[in-house]
Amino acid sequence: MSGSRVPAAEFEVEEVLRAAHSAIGGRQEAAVDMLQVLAPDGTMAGGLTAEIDGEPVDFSPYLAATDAAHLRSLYRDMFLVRRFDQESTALQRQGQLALWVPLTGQEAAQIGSGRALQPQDYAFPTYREHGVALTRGVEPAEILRLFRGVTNGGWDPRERNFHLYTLVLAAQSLHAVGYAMGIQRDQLADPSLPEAASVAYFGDGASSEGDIHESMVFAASFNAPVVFFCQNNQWAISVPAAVQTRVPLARRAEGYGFPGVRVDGNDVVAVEAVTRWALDHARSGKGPVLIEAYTYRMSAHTTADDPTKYRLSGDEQEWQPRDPLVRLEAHLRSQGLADGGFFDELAAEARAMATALRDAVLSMTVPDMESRFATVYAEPHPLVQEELRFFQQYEAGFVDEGKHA
Amino acid sequence: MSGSRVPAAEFEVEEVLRAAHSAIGGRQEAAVDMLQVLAPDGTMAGGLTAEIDGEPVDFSPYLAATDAAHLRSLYRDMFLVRRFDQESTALQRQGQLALWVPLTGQEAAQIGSGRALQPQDYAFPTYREHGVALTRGVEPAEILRLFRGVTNGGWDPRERNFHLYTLVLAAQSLHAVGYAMGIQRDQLADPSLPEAASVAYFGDGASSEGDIHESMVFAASFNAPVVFFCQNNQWAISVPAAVQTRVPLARRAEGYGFPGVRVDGNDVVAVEAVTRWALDHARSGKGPVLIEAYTYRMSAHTTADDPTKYRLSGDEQEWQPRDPLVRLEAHLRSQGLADGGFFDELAAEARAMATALRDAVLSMTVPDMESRFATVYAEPHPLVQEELRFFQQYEAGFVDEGKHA
Amino acid sequence: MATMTIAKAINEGLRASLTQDPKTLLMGEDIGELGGVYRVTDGLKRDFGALRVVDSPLAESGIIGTAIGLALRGYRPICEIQFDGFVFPGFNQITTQLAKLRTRSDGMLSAPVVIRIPYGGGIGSVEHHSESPEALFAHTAGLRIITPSNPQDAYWMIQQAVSCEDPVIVFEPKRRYWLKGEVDTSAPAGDPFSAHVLRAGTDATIVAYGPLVPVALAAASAAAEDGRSVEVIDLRSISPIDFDTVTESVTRTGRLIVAHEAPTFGGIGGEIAARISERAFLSLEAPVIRVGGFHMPYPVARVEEHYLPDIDRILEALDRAFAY
Amino acid sequence: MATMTIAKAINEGLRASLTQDPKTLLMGEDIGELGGVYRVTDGLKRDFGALRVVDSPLAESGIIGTAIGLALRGYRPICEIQFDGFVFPGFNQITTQLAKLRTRSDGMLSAPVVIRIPYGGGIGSVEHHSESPEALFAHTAGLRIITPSNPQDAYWMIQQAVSCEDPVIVFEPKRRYWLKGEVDTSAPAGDPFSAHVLRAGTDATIVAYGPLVPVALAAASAAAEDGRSVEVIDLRSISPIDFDTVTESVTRTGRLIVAHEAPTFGGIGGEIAARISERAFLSLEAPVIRVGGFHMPYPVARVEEHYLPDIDRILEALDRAFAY
Ligand SMILES: Cc1ncc(C[n+]2csc(CCOP(=O)(O)OP(=O)(O)O)c2C)c(N)n1
Ligand SMILES: Cc1ncc(C[n+]2csc(CCOP(=O)(O)OP(=O)(O)O)c2C)c(N)n1
Ligand SMILES: [Mg+2]
Ligand SMILES: [Mg+2]
Repeated sequence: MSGSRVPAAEFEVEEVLRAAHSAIGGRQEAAVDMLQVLAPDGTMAGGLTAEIDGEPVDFSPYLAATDAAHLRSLYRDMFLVRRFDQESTALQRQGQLALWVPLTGQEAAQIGSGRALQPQDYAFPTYREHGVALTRGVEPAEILRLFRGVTNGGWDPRERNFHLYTLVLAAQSLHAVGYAMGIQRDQLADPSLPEAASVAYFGDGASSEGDIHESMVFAASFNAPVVFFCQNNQWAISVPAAVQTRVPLARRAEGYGFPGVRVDGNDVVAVEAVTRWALDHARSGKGPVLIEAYTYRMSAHTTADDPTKYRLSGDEQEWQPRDPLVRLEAHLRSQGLADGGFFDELAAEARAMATALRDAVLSMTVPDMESRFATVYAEPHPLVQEELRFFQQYEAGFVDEGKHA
Repeated sequence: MSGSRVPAAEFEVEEVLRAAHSAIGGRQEAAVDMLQVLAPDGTMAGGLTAEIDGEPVDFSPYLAATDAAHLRSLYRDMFLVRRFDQESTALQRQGQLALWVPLTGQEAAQIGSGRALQPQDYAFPTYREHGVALTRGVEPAEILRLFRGVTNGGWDPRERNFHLYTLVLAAQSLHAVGYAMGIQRDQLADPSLPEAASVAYFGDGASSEGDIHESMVFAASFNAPVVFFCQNNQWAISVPAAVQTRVPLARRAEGYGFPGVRVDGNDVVAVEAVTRWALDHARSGKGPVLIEAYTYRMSAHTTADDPTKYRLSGDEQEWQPRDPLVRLEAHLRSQGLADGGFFDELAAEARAMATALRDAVLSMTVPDMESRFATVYAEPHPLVQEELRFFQQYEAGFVDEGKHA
Repeated sequence: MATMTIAKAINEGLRASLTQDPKTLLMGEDIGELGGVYRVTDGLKRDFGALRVVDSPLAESGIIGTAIGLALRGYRPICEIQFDGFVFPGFNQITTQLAKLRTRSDGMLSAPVVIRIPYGGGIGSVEHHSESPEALFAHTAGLRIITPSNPQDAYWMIQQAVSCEDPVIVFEPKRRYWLKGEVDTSAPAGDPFSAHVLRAGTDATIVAYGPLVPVALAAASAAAEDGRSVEVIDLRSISPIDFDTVTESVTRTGRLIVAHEAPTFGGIGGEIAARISERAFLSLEAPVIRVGGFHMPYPVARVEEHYLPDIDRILEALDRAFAY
Repeated sequence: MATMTIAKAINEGLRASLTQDPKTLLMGEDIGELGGVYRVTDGLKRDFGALRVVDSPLAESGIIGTAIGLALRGYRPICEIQFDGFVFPGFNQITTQLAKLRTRSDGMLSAPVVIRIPYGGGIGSVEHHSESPEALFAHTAGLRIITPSNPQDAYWMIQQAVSCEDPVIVFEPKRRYWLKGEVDTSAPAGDPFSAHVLRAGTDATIVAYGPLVPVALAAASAAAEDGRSVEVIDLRSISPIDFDTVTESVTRTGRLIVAHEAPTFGGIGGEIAARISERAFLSLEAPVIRVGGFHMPYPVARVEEHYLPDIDRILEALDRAFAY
């Protein structure tokens, strides 16, 4: 076989914590093949094949491995979203955001899968998919609107074919399947439409929710063109993935009768290839696919979280050398695919983005309470109207009486 | 290998219906090995082995195949519960029961698994597990109390280690896992307790509910001593199993990292052996097991159902020769393990049971409304007390005024 | 004009919606070949095919959740929940997703999903088959909830639910499915979110909805024999509630009885009593009196007649109201 | 006597329960090493071990459902739901199983499960982290619902919930977690299902609970400056409701304001207004006035101060009550 299939790493540190975590329980993760082409040291395999459902699959047609411009652009996206993440964290620290959800460590999983999407595809994120958002044309500042507390949305999902963040874990997975069923119907009605698929993003923690199961049952039953993209970043806030599953999450797919693959989520080239293959599979009527991107949440769960309470710094350090940016940079440099000028320009671009982001955040319009009454229902609603009138009069009373604080 | 492993049958009739059922969709069931020792023609294999999770398993120690008295007692249980089913159906037709849920066709799955249980095990049924109920010592008449509308329960689950029927599909599966977690804790606290396990019964339809997934996730995570026993009787009311899954349900277990087996649910000997093995597995700390008993609902979903609306009589006829009672009777007779006297006595016993059942049903006490106020809470509750007082005064008013109908 | 049952009227209403809008589809358990356990979708799969009338896997969250996804893609799914007591596995999708999608998107997205739920008791059935959970949905903003009490309303209200841009839950009074009435298929019955005065009166008002509307009308007839002129209002819409119609009535009659099958405590009757007590405070000659279920799980079939509000219970409440 | 926050008081109460009864255990998401996102279970895993303080898989139906199974085996599970808005995946297990088990078994089975839910807004958080869904549970018979408003109550009420044979949902006012007060750990605070009169008054009564109790007290103080003597009742128990205490108060004061953060429509305030209007009809000088959230999903953080009932909203309601 070309390419390499390395067994998923075993983390001694995690082993210790895991033992501490469960006095009862047979939580142990079986070793499993994980698809990878770009190794942590920056060396790249020439191709990638695997056996899926007993059939050999050659991912080579989907691999960008030899296209220097494309590799640089993947690196650019990852670099920019990491910079975006850092700037957002800073904005939160400075009190400009209520909360921030960092993605550091998951850039390859997100950029790789996001870049695999076609414009006509539609993705359903959870809340950490800033990288995917950027690949869909969502503006960095739009993402921050939610975290500044001025909206629960932030962008027009219909324009970007990228749904709003869904905070109730796993709920969006069913929406993705329903949306895929709609794509299927549209295509039956008009076969000239471009083939399309939807993607459901969710985490290792969310995988335990009943909605994930039901979405896989429906997807299999209707053979819906949907790709389930699970970022197994090892943690659900403070709970290690071993509490959710003792075998690789990719194996869940077997029970529903569709393919499941585990890919090195820190290898942007492999993630992109596998996702492109999966999307092709779904779009062409072959049904759903589950991808488990094996990665690591290098930062806190959110800016409100304190990972030192539950994970050892050694654990975090162990992942440093597998950083998705570091390895692609090493590859670009060692193969002479990008020169110093490229990295300098990128740094400048990132700085400019950060400055623009900061300006945009500081000048964000805050909605007024009155506007909140307008979006509860699409059609007139007497109770909402009555309460709005009450609110207006109540507020006006303060103006009259000068009572307001 | 000893014993036989036959591929699950393909049903042409169902194929037609299935095609009609789904214009879109890739619903097709892969052939799969199904464990069987007692063939439909009454011939019995000498042993049973299988490969589970890559390991060879020999079920011979669990097989009753050569114990004539035991085989006769299995037949007796199946015969009696079928008679019970017929009598209950008759009682419903005569207006003595509000509803009846027949089990005809599933006797082997239920008696085989129920007889595998030890007294210290605890089973959680859905609503069709009358056969299991009888093996747990529940009285036939107790089962009918629910269907006569005098209770939602019917027996003391703590006495029989057999939970009440749960009508919200799949909900009881989580209770079984929690109960198993309790067994585990009890055993840690007092290792001298007999090893025990719980069993969750559910159907092919219920398998699609999120609660089934969450119960498997929890069971795997805590390595709970629970056996999931799925009776795939091909139908969820009018919906064929192919709508719920396109691969054998037993395969779901793979995704959670515990063993799953498909057994011929109409072969009482194999069902008992496989369940005894699974219970041993669970009780001895090796964790959960999923058993799919492949069977067929030979009758209507309930007495309120009309299967002619959705399934072809040819489909039903095809299953006649695989009747679980017929094949064991053929075996007993052909091998000279039971004589005419045995069958005559059994028929007489069944008649007596039916008569007693009818008497018991007709003399069942109907609860009064007042008693309903007593079981809402364990501790005093002012609102319930107030409403009870109202009700008593209200009823008394009618007595006074002679107004009551 | 045609005479038909409520079940048939809903069937015809669904048929009309399926005919008019190719984006509509039905989803649910056993709604295809079987035509639903109450045969409300009878014949629709035959006539519109398996793509428009979909027997789903057995999972309520899955039904509602995929319906939301279909709606996001421009479809108008009409979901059937088989019985009132089985809606709860789908509660999360209804409450946190369906109801909130419009607000979450600042008005950009709609989810015009219809959820049909046969509800209520009086059918001698087993646990979970006789409940009235409407209050558990009414408290959540973003949803609309209607319940027809006769074939004419049933025919039109289901279609109006389908064409509404907001998510609508249609509670269908299952023990009245076979109640017959005239249906005019030529003109809609007006605003589905308005209450209807079914019987005029001057001394007291009874508000009821769904299965209790015939009971309220019978109670008013019985009261008339005692010389009491009782107005009867069919609420029709539980969210929003047409408080204007109820207030107008109560300011004339001075007394209000609210009847529903759901338990009184925390039920929708409390909302009506509170709001009307506020709006018509000076007109009320007696407190608003609620007639409803007791604070207990719906009781077993053999005693349900003692649990369900009936004519006598409403008359007793009227007696109390007149005693002030 | 010790001074502590509500969060610490609950922590100490849980510690006491875990110490006294070996059958108790905590289950939830992130309650172990992390000590919960609000640190309410801080240190408990360290002291009682992973068998008593269980980080469960991420699935609320799983948490409640397995807790029911554990209870059937004789355990007393105390479940934590991470935030109000995330209880809904567990709604089915709570509503159709936990609440109904005793009735289903004709009184043979108990399910003494405790469910802790941090609730309410005012913390500047994102969607689903600021809701008050108590009414959605109060309507279901079989459950008990309590909500402490101060450390003393918090310390005892959590323990009383644990020792109650019925399932109890404890709604914890999350924006008051850091509110400090004296805790007497020597004697329980009495019946956890009774209301407490926190401030005596003669002209009007305010009923509040959980996070709004301090607001109600502040409003009463402000009203006193205007010469109005306002009684304040901390409801403490939402199911059952101590109507006797409220009725007694209102028959004296003649006016009632009910305040909660949950939307008014279909909220628990409607139940209180309806019942008190009936019980104290002849004593009421004004209709019961409700102060609550608007009929909309909880709004984004930047406007929540306009949504949440505050002192001014309560004073305005008092003005209206006095205007009759
Ligand atoms: C239904 C639900 N329950 C609980 C939460 C609270 N919560 C938010 S994030 C989180 C952990 C999620 O872990 P995972 O799915 O692995 O995603 P990650 O944060 O690692 O990206 C939890 C428990 C929630 N948002 N929704
Ligand atoms: C949560 C829930 N949804 C719907 C129903 C209504 N219902 C009762 S039985 C049934 C089919 C069940 O099929 P299966 O699980 O295969 O069990 P079987 O009846 O075949 O034994 C349905 C849909 C229910 N009881 N619970
Ligand atoms: Mg994670
Ligand atoms: Mg079945």
